[in-house]
Amino acid sequence: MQLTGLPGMCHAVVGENGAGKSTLMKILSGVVRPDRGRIVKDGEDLKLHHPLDARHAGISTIFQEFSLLPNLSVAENLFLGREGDIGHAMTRAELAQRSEQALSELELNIAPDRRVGSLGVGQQQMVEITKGVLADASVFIFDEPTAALASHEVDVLFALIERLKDEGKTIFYVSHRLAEIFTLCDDITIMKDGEFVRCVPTALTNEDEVIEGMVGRPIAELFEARAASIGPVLLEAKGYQGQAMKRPVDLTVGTGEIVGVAGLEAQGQQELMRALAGFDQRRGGSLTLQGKDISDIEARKRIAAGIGLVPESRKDDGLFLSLDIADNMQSAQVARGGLFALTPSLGELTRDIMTRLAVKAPDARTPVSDLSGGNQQKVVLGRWLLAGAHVLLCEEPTRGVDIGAKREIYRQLRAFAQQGNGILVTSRELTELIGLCDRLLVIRDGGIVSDVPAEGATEDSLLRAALPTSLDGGQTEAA
Amino acid sequence: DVTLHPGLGPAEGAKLVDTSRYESRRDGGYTIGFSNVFTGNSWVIQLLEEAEWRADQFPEIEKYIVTNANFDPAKQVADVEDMLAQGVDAIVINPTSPVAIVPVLERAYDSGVAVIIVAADAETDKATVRILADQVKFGRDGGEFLVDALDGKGKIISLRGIAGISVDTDRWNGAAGAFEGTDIEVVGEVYAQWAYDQARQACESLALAHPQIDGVWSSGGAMTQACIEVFNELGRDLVPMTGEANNGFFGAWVENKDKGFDSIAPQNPTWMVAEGVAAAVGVLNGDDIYTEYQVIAEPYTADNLEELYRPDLNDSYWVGTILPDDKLKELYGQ
Amino acid sequence: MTRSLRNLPPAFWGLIAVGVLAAFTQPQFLSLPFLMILLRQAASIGIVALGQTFVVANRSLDLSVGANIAFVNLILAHAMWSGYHPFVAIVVALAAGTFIGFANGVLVTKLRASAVVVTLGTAAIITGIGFLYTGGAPGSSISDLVKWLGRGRVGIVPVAGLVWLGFAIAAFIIMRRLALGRFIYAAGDNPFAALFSGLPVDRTLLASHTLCGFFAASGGVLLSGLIGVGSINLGADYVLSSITAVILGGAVFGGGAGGAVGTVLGTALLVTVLNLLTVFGVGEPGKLIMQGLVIAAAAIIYQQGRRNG
Amino acid sequence: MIGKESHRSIAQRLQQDAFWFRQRGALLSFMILGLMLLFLSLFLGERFVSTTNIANLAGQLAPLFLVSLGQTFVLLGAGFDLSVGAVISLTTAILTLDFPDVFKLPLAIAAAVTVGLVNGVGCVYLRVHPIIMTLATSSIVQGVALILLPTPGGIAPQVLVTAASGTLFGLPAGFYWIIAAAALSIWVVHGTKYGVRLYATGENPQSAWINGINAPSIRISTYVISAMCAAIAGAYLTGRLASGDPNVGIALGLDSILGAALGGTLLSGGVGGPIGTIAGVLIIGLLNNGLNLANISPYYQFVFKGAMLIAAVSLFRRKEAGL
Ligand SMILES: Nc1ncnc2c1ncn2[C@@H]1O[C@H](COP(=O)(O)OP(=O)(O)OP(=O)(O)O)[C@@H](O)[C@H]1O
Ligand SMILES: Nc1ncnc2c1ncn2[C@@H]1O[C@H](COP(=O)(O)OP(=O)(O)OP(=O)(O)O)[C@@H](O)[C@H]1O
Ligand SMILES: [Mg+2]
Ligand SMILES: [Mg+2]
Repeated sequence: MQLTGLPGMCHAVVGENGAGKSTLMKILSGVVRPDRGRIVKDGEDLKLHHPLDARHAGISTIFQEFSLLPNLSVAENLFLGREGDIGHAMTRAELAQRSEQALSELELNIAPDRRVGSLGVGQQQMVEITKGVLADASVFIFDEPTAALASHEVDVLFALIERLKDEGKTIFYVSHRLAEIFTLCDDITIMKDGEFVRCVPTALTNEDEVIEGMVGRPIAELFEARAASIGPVLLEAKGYQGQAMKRPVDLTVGTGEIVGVAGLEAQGQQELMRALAGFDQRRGGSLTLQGKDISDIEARKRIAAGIGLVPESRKDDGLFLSLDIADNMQSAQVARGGLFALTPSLGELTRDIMTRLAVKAPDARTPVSDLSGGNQQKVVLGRWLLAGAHVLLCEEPTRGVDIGAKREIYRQLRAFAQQGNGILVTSRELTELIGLCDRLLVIRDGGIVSDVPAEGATEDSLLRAALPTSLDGGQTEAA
Repeated sequence: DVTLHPGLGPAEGAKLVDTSRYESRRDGGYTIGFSNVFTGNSWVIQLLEEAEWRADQFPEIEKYIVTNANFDPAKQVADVEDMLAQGVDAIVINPTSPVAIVPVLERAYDSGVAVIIVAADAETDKATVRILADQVKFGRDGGEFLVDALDGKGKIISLRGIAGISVDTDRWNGAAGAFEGTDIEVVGEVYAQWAYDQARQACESLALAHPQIDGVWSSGGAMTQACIEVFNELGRDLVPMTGEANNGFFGAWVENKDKGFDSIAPQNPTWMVAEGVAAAVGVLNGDDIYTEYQVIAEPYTADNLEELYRPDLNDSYWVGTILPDDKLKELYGQ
Repeated sequence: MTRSLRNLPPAFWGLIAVGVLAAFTQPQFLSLPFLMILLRQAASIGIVALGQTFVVANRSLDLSVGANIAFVNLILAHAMWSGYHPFVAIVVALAAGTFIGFANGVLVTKLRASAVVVTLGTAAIITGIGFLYTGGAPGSSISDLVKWLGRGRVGIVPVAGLVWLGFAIAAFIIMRRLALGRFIYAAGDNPFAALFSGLPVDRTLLASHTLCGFFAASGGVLLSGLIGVGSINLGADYVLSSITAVILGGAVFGGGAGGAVGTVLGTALLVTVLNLLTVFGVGEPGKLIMQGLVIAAAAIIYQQGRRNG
Repeated sequence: MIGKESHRSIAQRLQQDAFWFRQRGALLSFMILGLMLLFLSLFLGERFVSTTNIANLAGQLAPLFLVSLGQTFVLLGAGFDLSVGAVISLTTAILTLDFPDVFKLPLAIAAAVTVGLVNGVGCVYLRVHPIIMTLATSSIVQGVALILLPTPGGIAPQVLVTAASGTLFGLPAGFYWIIAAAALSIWVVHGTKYGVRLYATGENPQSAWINGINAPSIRISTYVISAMCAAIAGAYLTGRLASGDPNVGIALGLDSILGAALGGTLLSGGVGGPIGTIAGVLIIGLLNNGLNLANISPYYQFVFKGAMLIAAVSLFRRKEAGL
C-alpha cells in the first residue's frame, strides 16, 4: 500500500465498503498499528504508537465512526485530550468562548455546554469536523465527512477544505460520493480488498475509470438474479410508527421479495427496523405478518411469529462473542421454548446450515470470537435460518465484510427469499441495494419518500431522492 | 438501695464512687444508654435480655436506649455520641476496642455523664464504674485443669475466639501462663470465632492432622461442644477439654460423662451488663457503689453438673442467669 | 483437545497442586475418613456457591446469601414447628429462601439498580426481619431430620455430600441441558444480543436469582443441620466464600464461562486449602493473605488464557 | 445567535446540557436529602438540630466522606474498589506501629499507593474484573493489617489526634476534613482536564483513547486516588480513635460504594460525581443518626436502612440489569 499527500493538495482515497480506507486512515492517525511499512512525514520516519503521537506529528483526523463522547459537552469534546496544548487548563468561560468561536466559523449555532448525545447526527458530524480542524496540524484526514450532512452544510465544509488547501495543508479525503471528489480533490488513490490499486491525478481520469478500479470486475457478477415473480404480501405496515420514529410509514414485503431501504446516514433506518421487530413501543398504525395482525405483540412474540432482526452492530448487538458457533446459531431457536425446555443437541440442521453458509471454522464448537467479520455475519444469518424466520429485517448485512463473504451473503439472502420468505434490508451502499433488491424504498428524515423497482434504479436517482432539498429543510436542527 | 449481684465483689483497690458528681442529675427520671458490641451470638442475646429485664425493674429509669456497633469501633463512637446528644444520664458500654472508644468515653465522663464499662475493659481512668470478669483467670482456670488432668505433660490443641479481641488474648494469656514450666505442648491453634460451625471444621482438621491429642483448651463452650462431637464421630477416645457455663456444653458433658469425659466450666456471666445498668442507677441515686467490681464466680466442675444442666431449655441458654423462669422458658423453651 | 484443556477451571490445577502438596506433607489428609469430612464441610458452602454460579454467569451477584442462610436457620430453629412434621419446617424455610432470591431478581430486573446495592439492601432487610421475628432469641433446637441431613452418614458417606452431589447434578443439567442455562450464558455474555435474538432476558435474570435464593436456602438447611441449633449470625462468611469458589471455578461476571463442575472443583479447592492452612498452623492473617493470593492468581491466569485463546 | 440556544426549560437542560445530564442523580439525591432534613427536624426537633449533634455528625461522617469520594473516582472510571476498607485497616495499623512518627505517614501513603497500583494494573492490564481483583487485594491487605496489629491498640501520633478531634473556630476538626476533601475532589473532577478525561474514559475507554487520552493510566490513577483517600480516612480514624484497630475499616468498604451510588454515580461509569456523593454520604449518615436519635430499635434499623437503600437507588435506573 502506498499513499502520498502533498502540501496544499487534497488527496482522495476511494474504494468499496470494507476496502480498508478507514483502516488505512486509522493507521495514519495512530489508532491502529501497521503490521509493516513506514510512514514518512517531512522526510522523517514516524512511529505512531498512540493517537497522541499522530497529533504531535501534526496529523488531525475526522473519523468516520465519530470519536465523540455523547455524555460530554460540545466544548469538552472539542478540546478533549488537548486541554494541555492551550497551556494552562482553561476556565469554563474560556472554554465556552473558544468553542463558540470555533463553532461559528462553521456557521454552527450550538451552545458549548450542550451534551453531544442530544445533538442530531448531522450536527454531531459538524462537531467532529470542528474538532478536527481546531487542531494545529499540517495534515488533515477526512473519513466520509459528508455522509450525514445536508447540502448547505456540505458547502460550508467545502469552503473550509479550500481554505485549508490555501493555507498549504495536506488533506486526505475519503468518500463514496465521486462527484464531491471530482470537484474537491487533486489526486485519487483507489483501494480494493485492503490493497493499493492505483493513484491518478483527478484531471486525468473520470468516474467510470475510478469505479472500474474500485470494483475490479463487473458488478452484476456479485449478485444473484432478481425474483422472477413476487408472491402475496408477507409483511405489511400501514401508518405504522414506533415511539422513536419521526413519522408513520407504509410498506410491504412480498413473498420472495427483497426490499431495500436506502437513505443518507441516520435518516431513521434503524428506528424503522427496530420498531418493526418490536423493540420499540407502537405509537400508531398497524402491522400484519402473513395477514395476522402483530401490531400489539411484543418483540419476543414477533420473533416467534417469524420475524428476525440482524442488527447492524454485530459485536455489540448480534453476537455472544465468548460462546461458540452452535450456541450463537441456536439462540433464537432455543428462545422459542420455555426456560425449562431441553436444549437441542448440536444436530444435523445446525451443521447443515453451517455448511450451506460456508462458515469457515474447524467445527461448530469454535468460539465466534475466533471468526472473521464475514463468518461472524454468516453465523448471525444462520441463527434466523435455523429459527425458521419468514421475514428478515437486515441492517447493513455486509458491513466490514470482504468481497467473497459478501457474495456468499447475497446468495444466501436470495436463497432465503426464494424459499417463500421476505427480506427488508438497509444499507449505506447504494450499489449493494440496487444489485441485491427487487424493490427500493428511500427514507429521508424518518419518512419513506420513494418506492421504486430496483431494476433500472441508479445511484444518482436514489441519492437525489435521499438528499434533502434546501427548501423542505429535512435537517431542521441546523438552523 | 440498689444491690448488685452477689457474684460481684469490689476489686482490689476499688473505692466508693464520688456520687456528688451526679447530684445534678438526681431527678428520679433517668435516661440510660447501653452501647453494645454486636448482636451475633447467643451470649450477647441473653445479655441484652437480662439488661432489659433489669432496666424494667427500676421505676427510676425513664428511658433505656440500646445501640449495636456490629463490631465496628467507629460506629460505636458514633453511637455513644448520638446517646450524648440525646442527653443520657449514664452510659453502659461493652467496648468494641479497649482504646478506640476512649476519647469519646472521656468526653462523656467530662460532661458529667456516668460511664459504666462492662464485660471488656477500656484503657481510661475516666470511668465511673467498671464491672469485669477476669478473663485471664477464665483462661488460667482451664489451663490449670488441663495441667492437672494430664499430669503436666501431653499434646494439646487450642481453640481460640476472634483474633484481635482482648477477651480472646486475655484468656489465652491466662492459659499459656498455666502451661508455663510444664511439659504441655500446643500442637495446633486455630481461631474459630467462638462459633460452633467453625470450631467443628477446625477441630476436624486438627484431629485428623494430629494422631495424638491429649487435651483441648477452648476459649468458649460452643467450640468445646463441637470438638466433643468431632471426637465421637471419629471414634476417638474423649480427652479432657475445657468448656464454659453454657447449657449446650453441659448437655454434651452430661451425655459423655460415662465415657470418662471430664471438663471444667469457667463463667463469663451474661448478667454483667444488667448489673452495669443497676450500678448506673445506684450511682445516680447516690448509693454506695464501688469504682470497680470483679466477677468472683469460680468455675463449675463435674460436681455441680447435674443441678446446673437444664434439659428443658435449649443449647443457647447460658447458665447462671438472673432472668425469671417464665422468661427463660419463653426464650429457650424446647 | 488443547481447547478443552485450556478451558479447565483454575481450581482443577489448584486441586492437583494441593493434592501433591498434601501427599508429601500431610499424607493423612488424603485418607478416606478425612476426605469424607472434607466432603461434609464442603457440602453446604458448595451448594451456596452453585447458586451463586447462576447469577455470576448471568453477570449479576448475590450478596444476600449470608442473610438468607441465617434466615433459614431462624425458621428451622423456631419453636413454632414443634407440633408439625419436620418436613414442614424444611419446606417453609426453602420457600422463604427462594422468595428472597425471587425478590432480589424482581428488584434487579425491574429497578435496574445495581445488584450489588440491591442485594446488600435485601440482606439488611432480611437480617432485621429475622431479629424482629424471633425477638433476637436464637430459637430452640433443630429437628432430627435436618440434623441427619447435616451430619448423618450413609455408610461412610456423609448425607450432606450426597445432597451436594444431587444439587451439582441439578445445576449441571440446568446450565448445560436446559434452555435456561443457554439463556444465562447468553444474556450474561451480551444482554443486547440476547434481546435481539428474542431471549427472555429479564425472566432469565429473575430465574437465576430465584435459583440462587433456593440453593442458598438449601445450603442453609445443611449448615443448620450440622450446627443443630439456632444461631444468629450463621453464614455471614458464606458470601465471600461462595464468590471465591465461583471464581476459582472459572466463572467471571458474564463471559460465558464457569459452570456446575467448575464451581464444585472451586469449592473443593477452597475448603481443602483452608483446612491445610489450619493443619499447618497458619493463623487468621495468613489465611486471609492466602485466600487473596489464590483468588488473584486464579483470575489472572484464567484471564490470560482467554486472551491468548 | 446564542440567544436561542440558551433559553431552554429546566427539563431540557437536564437532558441537553452535559454537566446537568451527568449530575441528574446528584440533583435527585439532594432532593431526598432535603426531605430527610425536613422530616428529621420536624420529628426530632432540637435533639436533631442541636450544635452537638451537628458537630457529632461531622466527626462521624468524615471517614465515610473521604472513602466515598475516592470510590467516586473509581466508579466514574467504570471500575469498582472493594479494597478500601482493608486499606483503612492497614493504615491504622501502620500509623500505630512502634516506629518514629515522621516515617509512619509516608509509609502509610506508600502502602496505599501500592495497593492502588496493584488494583489498577490488575484491572486494566491483566483485565481481571474489578470486583474480583479488589476482593483479592482486600483479603491480602486485611491479612497484612492483622499481622502488623494483631489486637486493637497502639499509640496514634499526637498530630493526628489533634487534627482529627480538635476544634477550630468552634467547629469540630471533622468538619474541615470534609470541606477540604469535598472541595478538592469537586475541583479535580469539575475544574481540571483530568476530570474531563475521567468522564471520557469512564464513558468509553476506546473513544477516549482515540482522542489522545491515556485511558489505561486514567483508570489506574482512579484506583490510586481511591486507595489514597482510604489512607487519609484511615489517618483520620486513627486520630479520632486515638489508637489503631485492624478491623476498623471493614464496614466502610461497601458503605463507600453505597455513598457514591446513593449520590447518583452509576456503577457503570461516566455519570455522576463528587457533588452527588456528598449528598449520598449525608443520606447514610442522617439515616444512622436519625434512627439512633429517634431511638428506633436496632432490629428495625436494619429493615429501615435496607429499604431506604433500595428505594433511593431505584431512582437511578440504568440501561443494564445486573452488577
Ligand atoms: N490491508 C488490510 N489488512 C487487514 N485487514 C484489513 C485491511 N484492510 C481492511 N481490513 C479489514 O477490513 C475491515 C473493513 O475496513 P475499513 O473499515 O477500513 O473499510 P472502509 O474502506 O473504510 O469501508 P467503508 O466504506 O464501509 O467505510 C476492517 O475490519 C479491517 O480489519
Ligand atoms: N485472517 C484472519 N485469520 C484469523 N482470524 C482473523 C482473521 N481476520 C480476522 N480475524 C479475527 O476475526 C475477528 C474479527 O474480524 P474482523 O477484523 O474482520 O472484524 P471487523 O471487520 O473488525 O468487524 P466490524 O467491522 O464489524 O467491527 C478478530 O478478532 C480477528 O482476530
Ligand atoms: Mg470507512
Ligand atoms: Mg468501515
